[in-house]
Amino acid sequence: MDLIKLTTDPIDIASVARRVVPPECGATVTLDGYVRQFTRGRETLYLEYEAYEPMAIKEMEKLIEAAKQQFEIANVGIVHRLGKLDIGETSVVISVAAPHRKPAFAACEWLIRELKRTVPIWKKEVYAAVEHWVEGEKEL
Amino acid sequence: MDLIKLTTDPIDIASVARRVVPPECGATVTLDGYVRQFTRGRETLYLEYEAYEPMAIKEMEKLIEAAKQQFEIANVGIVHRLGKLDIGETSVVISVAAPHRKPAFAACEWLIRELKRTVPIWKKEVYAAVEHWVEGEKEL
Amino acid sequence: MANVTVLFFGATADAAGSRQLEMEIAGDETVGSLIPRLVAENPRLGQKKLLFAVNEEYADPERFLTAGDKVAVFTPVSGG
Amino acid sequence: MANVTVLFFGATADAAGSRQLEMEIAGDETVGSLIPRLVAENPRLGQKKLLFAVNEEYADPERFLTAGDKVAVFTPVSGG
Repeated sequence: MDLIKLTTDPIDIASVARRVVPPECGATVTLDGYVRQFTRGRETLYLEYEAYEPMAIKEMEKLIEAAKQQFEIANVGIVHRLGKLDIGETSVVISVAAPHRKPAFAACEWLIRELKRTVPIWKKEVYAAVEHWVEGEKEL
Repeated sequence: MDLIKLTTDPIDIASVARRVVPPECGATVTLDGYVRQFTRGRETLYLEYEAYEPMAIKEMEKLIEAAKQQFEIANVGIVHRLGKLDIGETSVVISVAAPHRKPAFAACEWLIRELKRTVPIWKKEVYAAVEHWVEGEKEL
Repeated sequence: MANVTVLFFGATADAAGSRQLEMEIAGDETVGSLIPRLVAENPRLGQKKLLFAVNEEYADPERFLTAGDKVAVFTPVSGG
Repeated sequence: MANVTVLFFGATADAAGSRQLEMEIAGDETVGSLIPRLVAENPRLGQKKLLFAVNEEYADPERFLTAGDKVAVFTPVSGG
């Protein structure tokens, strides 16, 4: 069973990873993205994430559909946190369950790259003295 | 901090994945391997894993060392379950934390492939009527 | 008189000083023809690379608008 | 009189009917020269592809043994 969720609550990565497991599978690959304390030498105090929620849900559904076309995978879970996040807190979890691990790795890597490119969610980085919305992600 | 463990207790994948997170990182990739119910159409009842424990620990240490030489990663956690495992239970978790996600994916995929090749652990598959030790893993 | 709803998020919401507003549209109004009007009122929007969605789907500036459309105006996404 | 300890795991433990035994070694004993003696006592071991470790490190059949060595005899690993 797939899982798509936007939440302001902390994300438990095990609950995402274990939720997508069907009986014919043997491997789940999970990407846990979280708030880095230091980015290019600068210390982040916290992050704020905001989404265009109904469109973000639709775009995540499209990504899962496209991933299932391209890779031999069974189920996908994508949960993205919104609101204020402290250092080290998980912002996104993507879990991909598959009969075999290779397509699970490939699909998970593809999904996070595409999510960063297409899903309407924005991150505001708050440093000690300044804050700014990140407009597009460098590391695609 | 790295983590290497052999255990007969159930593995909580979040406790592995979150344990390896250092402040300069932004992504952890986790492989969760678990007991498939059906393998080549045959129904598995349960699995039993056995290890040459001191050597398995040493081999996992070598793998982590080698992964850190090859990939830009920070910390690695490897926990392997031993004893009897029911369908769906996690047999192995490998978590790789890195400043950036690409090397985390690459290292995690490399580590599970090498673990299956070199770490002295054996799996016995128990079907409805028969059981046999698996001698070498097909899917390397 | 036909109206569309314009939605802002993140940096565009900061630049526009609001998250949502109503705009009257002409018969041949496109997403692209709406933008100079928005920038005139909120010059800071003009300094940003903007992306658009109409009714929760990405849209090009050439997209024609009809009454009741929800037009989202935002900077390149940065989730993950 | 020099002895080594031989360890079996999984399929080799089943084949040998034990997990551990002591064997006397000659002065020029290698891992490889030990195996025919083990197979003679446990013919089922001869049907398996065998790997070896000495003192918890992988070892070739050419590896010479000394008193007190722990020699592990096992089938290709299947963890993960």
